[in-house]
Amino acid sequence: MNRYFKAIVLENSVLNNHFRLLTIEAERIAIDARPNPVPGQFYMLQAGNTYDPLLKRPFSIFRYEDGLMSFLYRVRGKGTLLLSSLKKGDIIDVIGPLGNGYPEPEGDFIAVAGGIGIASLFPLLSKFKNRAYLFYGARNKQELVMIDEAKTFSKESFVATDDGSEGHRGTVTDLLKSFLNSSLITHHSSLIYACGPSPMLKELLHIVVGEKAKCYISLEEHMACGVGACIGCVVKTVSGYKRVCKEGPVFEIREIVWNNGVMK
Amino acid sequence: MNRYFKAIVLENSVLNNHFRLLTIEAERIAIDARPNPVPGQFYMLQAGNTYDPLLKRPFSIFRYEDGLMSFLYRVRGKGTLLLSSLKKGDIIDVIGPLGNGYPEPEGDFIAVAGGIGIASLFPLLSKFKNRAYLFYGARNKQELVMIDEAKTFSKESFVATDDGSEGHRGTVTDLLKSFLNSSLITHHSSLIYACGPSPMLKELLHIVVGEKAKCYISLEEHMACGVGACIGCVVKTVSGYKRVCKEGPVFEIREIVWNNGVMK
Amino acid sequence: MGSGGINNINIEVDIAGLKLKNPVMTASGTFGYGEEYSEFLDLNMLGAIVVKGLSITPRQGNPTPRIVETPAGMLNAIGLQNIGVRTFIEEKLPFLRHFKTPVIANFFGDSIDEYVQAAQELSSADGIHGLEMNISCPNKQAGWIVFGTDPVTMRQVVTAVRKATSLPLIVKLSPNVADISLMARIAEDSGADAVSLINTMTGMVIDIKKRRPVLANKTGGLSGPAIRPIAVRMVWEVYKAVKIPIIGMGGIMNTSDALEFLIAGARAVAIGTANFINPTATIEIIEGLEKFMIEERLSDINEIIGSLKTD
Amino acid sequence: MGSGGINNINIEVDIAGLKLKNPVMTASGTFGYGEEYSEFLDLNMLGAIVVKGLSITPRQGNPTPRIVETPAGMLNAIGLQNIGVRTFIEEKLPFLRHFKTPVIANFFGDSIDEYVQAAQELSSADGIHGLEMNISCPNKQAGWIVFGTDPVTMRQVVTAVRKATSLPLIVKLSPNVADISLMARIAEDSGADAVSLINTMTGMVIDIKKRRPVLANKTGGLSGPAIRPIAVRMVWEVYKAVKIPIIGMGGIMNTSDALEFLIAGARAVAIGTANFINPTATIEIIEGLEKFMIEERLSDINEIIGSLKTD
Ligand SMILES: Cc1cc2nc3c(=O)[nH]c(=O)nc-3n(C[C@H](O)[C@H](O)[C@H](O)COP(=O)(O)OP(=O)(O)OC[C@H]3O[C@@H](n4cnc5c(N)ncnc54)[C@H](O)[C@@H]3O)c2cc1C
Ligand SMILES: Cc1cc2nc3c(=O)[nH]c(=O)nc-3n(C[C@H](O)[C@H](O)[C@H](O)COP(=O)(O)OP(=O)(O)OC[C@H]3O[C@@H](n4cnc5c(N)ncnc54)[C@H](O)[C@@H]3O)c2cc1C
Ligand SMILES: Cc1cc2nc3c(=O)[nH]c(=O)nc-3n(C[C@H](O)[C@H](O)[C@H](O)COP(=O)(O)O)c2cc1C
Ligand SMILES: Cc1cc2nc3c(=O)[nH]c(=O)nc-3n(C[C@H](O)[C@H](O)[C@H](O)COP(=O)(O)O)c2cc1C
Ligand code: FES
Ligand code: FES
Repeated sequence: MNRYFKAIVLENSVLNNHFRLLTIEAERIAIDARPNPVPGQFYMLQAGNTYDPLLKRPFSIFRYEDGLMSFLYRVRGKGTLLLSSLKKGDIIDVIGPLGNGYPEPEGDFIAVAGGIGIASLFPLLSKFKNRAYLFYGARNKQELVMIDEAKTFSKESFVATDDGSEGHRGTVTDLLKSFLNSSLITHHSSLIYACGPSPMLKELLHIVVGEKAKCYISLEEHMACGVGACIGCVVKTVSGYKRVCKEGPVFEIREIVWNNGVMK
Repeated sequence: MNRYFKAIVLENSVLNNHFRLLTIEAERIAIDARPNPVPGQFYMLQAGNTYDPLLKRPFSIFRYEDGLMSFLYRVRGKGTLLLSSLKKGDIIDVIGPLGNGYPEPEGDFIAVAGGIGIASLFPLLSKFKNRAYLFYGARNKQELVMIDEAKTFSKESFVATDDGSEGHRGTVTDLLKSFLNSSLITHHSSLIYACGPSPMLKELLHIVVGEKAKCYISLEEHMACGVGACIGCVVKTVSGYKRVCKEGPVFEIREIVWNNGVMK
Repeated sequence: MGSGGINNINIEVDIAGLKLKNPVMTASGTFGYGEEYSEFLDLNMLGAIVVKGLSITPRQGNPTPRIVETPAGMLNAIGLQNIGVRTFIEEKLPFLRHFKTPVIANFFGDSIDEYVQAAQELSSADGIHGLEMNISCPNKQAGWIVFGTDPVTMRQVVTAVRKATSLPLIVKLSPNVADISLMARIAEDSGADAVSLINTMTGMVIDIKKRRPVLANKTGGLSGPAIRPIAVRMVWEVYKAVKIPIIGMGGIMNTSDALEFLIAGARAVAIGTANFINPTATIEIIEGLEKFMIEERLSDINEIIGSLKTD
Repeated sequence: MGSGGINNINIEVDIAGLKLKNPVMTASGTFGYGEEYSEFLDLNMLGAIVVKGLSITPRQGNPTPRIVETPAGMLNAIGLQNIGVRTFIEEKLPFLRHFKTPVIANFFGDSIDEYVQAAQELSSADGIHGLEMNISCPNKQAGWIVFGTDPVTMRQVVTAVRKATSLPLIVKLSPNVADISLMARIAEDSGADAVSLINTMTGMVIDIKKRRPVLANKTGGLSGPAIRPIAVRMVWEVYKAVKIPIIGMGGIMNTSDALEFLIAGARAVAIGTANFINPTATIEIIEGLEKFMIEERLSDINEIIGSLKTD
């Protein structure tokens, strides 16, 4: 198995001010031995030939097809800025797929995406077409990236924005709450997947706590190695610190120890 | 006067494996206040947004026309590699023009270029058209970059390559020696400009020592600031250490203290 | 590869009686317990495997964030999280015994007693070929003075551990000192078979919006290329001061960096942060050393070690 | 700009009785004698100008190469080349007197005598507002022990200079020590009005083909962003240890970096290597500090200084 390889940039397109879509293909020699990713897994990517930035950055697999890998990303700092300057034909250094993805759903499921969290959930929607109740929230309409595609793959979808520029004005967890209270899916048996900012995950905990619903969340931590070697990316769980890159990034929400609304 | 500015890349073309030509234009706001360069002056250039490489790199002005600046360069390490990745529309950070260029010739003159040294002498040839006896040497034919243009601007030209793939097989200083011995220009009054590797400059010293001929050479040293502030780029002269970036890069060859064939 | 490999090039080195088939090992804490990277490279190819620092009792480590990137470097404040000596021996060592590569156990303690206990238990395990003492830890008994920055406590702890083990003993020096060659001499006098350097340098990054340190632990250890020039200088100073072999590390990313350490006087090098960026860095460096020797027409790596000309 | 400037924001600070209109100064040795950068920026806008280190007799400095780049940093071994105190006063100071910005003269010596002489001559000149002692130099008399890394020699030299001048006296600390707060306390006890930190860290780069140090001087001083996390940590440690003001420096490239130092406890910052990359870095940082204060709704820079929360 070869999880460390160089890939060629096929496309690096601007979706809007904030979001970009990078598509790469592993160099021939590496392709055969390369394992396929499952939804929720991630890759460590690094552009350029510099020690500043030094470390690779983790990105969820957004789309995978026949050796082509796509990543949906948002420019935040130096690393993603450098990523955004990649052009067709450039070479990029990759480690992956890494971590444990989402456990496979058996029937219908609920997907809760906050902002760029859609990147991690998208392959789940597209793999299990028409089985997802999608709850997708963002700051505003512009930040609801890939919303049309995500809706197409979903059985039903519910949208919220902070400023009300699209869908419900408020949070997706508001929408989820009323859905669960009134829906045909029984509250108890529901299966939830979520990826988004901490406050959203915290709200989810309130919703599912005491219920039988399983809720799998994908976490973010600063990573150095991505493969479990540095113990840098841990999260506190009921059974001690666990590595987000190795035991995660997907955890059942009740495994996580929360402290004042943040994971500790 | 504004010697620190941002410029836009207009073109960054590959001349051959080794050499590239970068053309930039200062951003509008900076143009008016910007001093024009004279042949032999240089600019500090920096591509990218990283601290690795950290320092700007010095490059001789190759061509200057109406706000457009061109640099002829060779990819050597990290800094020039990054420079080579610049594309049209990219922004680059610039300080210059810096240093003292070649003193203006009154009549005809001799220009001795070794390899990439042509970059520094080229504007002299093009400014004082048909007044130069050009001596141009390189490792081989491919490395005689811009040879056709350089010849066009010169009164007469003499070419040497190490491997004999073009012109005389040997050094330009061989050619210069026989030229001086047999030419119409008297040995004593000749005016020589030179830019090239240390061994070439050392040979030049042997040729002109004891003669009245003035010989101005352009030196290279590792630079940090380029403006005379760090005293990092000094060369030993008969009157003590002098800053290559400030008092140079052009010095009369006899000013330099040589030591075992290298400047000290 | 290895001794007497292609072109009759010898890259075998001897560290305190341990024969390493090449001078490239992993740096403690950057290679887990060997398993994590076993999928990326053949562990048999390494000169030695140095495992994550162990203590006699397991440690939870620090809260998060534990890592922050800095220009050409990173700070870590893992807080020496580890599974403890016993669990290591029971659960991780059996895997490592499958390989022919020597295993060096890095260990530490909060007191001399803890150091001694850890050394004893590790020495009695099957499949550990050397010990590396991490002395960049504060001494609980002596009011949290760091063992590795205080000459007196350092002498005590190394002397005590020396008595407790007959395995090759490497003392890993802290760079947060005025004169590292003095600390190296103390290690040598106290019975160390080798010294390794450098451990990380203490640093801090502040979140200016929150006006808090980014790391939960406030400070962390700086590693990576940023510290390399300091590490090379220290290896050179120590080389002039002691006779025991030196294992050099600090920001080695490629063959050329490794060569700087060897030339400065290191008999072996350890690769740390580079593993994170390039999981096959160690292997590329081993291959690169042989290539360099061919290019430079050298037949024995010992011709390189300490060959710095400074006249 | 400056005190009571736009939006009634105060960014004036007081260092040892010197009122600076803003907390941004230049770092010695990176700004020449002020002239070199006067074309790039209005020197009147700076908090203070610290000039290249001066000695009582002029110095030639080291042979070349004097500079080599490292990851996110650079080594310099200028060898303290300078025109000497007298020539500085006669030829360079008149130019600096045209500006309202305080001038701080950085100086050094090979012996206590040389330090004292330099301090006396500089103190009697018109237009020097403060002195900064560079103690990262070896003491010729005491067998080349570096003044700034040995507590005993450091106390002697600072005490002697303190007697020789009534100008505000800043002692510039070396980072090549185990405990910089101890050195800061010695400076304070010996009469320093302020401390500045950090000076460069000693490093080496080796040319692997030649197997020689790249720098003619073998080692050089590491500066730039690579050392910033170490410098920030040291400022914080010193802030907890002394009462006198701190001038923080080491790898400050922009406003955010400068804020890290202020939050850690520096009352002013000095910009060094950044000038080489961006000749207007100082001005951009001054403007950036005001912008930050507006965004954070702060009216006095003193609310930022030492405001690090570590609970
Ligand atoms: C498992 C995993 C999957 C991810 N998937 C995606 C994805 O599909 N698309 C996407 O756009 N982003 C994703 N991220 C986040 C992405 O890794 C960060 O945005 C990126 O590392 C920022 O790098 P930078 O150099 O641009 O920013 P930096 O300059 O490093 O930091 C900018 C800001 O981002 C924060 N940050 C930096 N690294 C991380 C990190 N590892 N996790 C969380 N916050 C961080 C910093 O604290 C800072 O506030 C994922 C993160 C993880 C852990
Ligand atoms: C006044 C002046 C004018 C110059 N003009 C030109 C020009 O017009 N075209 C051109 O291609 N090059 C020119 N150079 C040389 C150019 O600056 C270097 O090639 C460049 O700095 C190398 O940067 P790098 O990061 O690619 O290489 P690095 O990785 O920094 O170094 C690669 C190799 O180049 C050497 N080197 C690095 N910096 C310098 C330097 N400043 N001077 C000499 N050698 C150096 C190193 O020792 C090393 O061997 C000039 C240099 C000076 C001082
Ligand atoms: C994440 C991390 C964890 C580390 N853990 C240990 C450790 O447990 N014991 C130890 O002696 N050194 C530890 N180190 C220090 C490294 O072994 C090495 O000395 C240092 O990182 C410098 O080398 P580098 O720059 O190549 O990483 C650790 C370093 C890192 C980056
Ligand atoms: C080229 C150069 C020359 C220096 N000369 C001096 C000096 O003469 N006296 C002194 O006290 N510090 C000197 N320094 C140290 C700086 O003042 C500063 O302390 C150090 O560079 C760290 O800051 P920086 O990383 O912002 O450059 C010099 C630094 C550099 C880079
Ligand atoms: S990033 Fe290293 S253990 Fe997860
Ligand atoms: S490069 Fe700084 S003085 Fe010349």
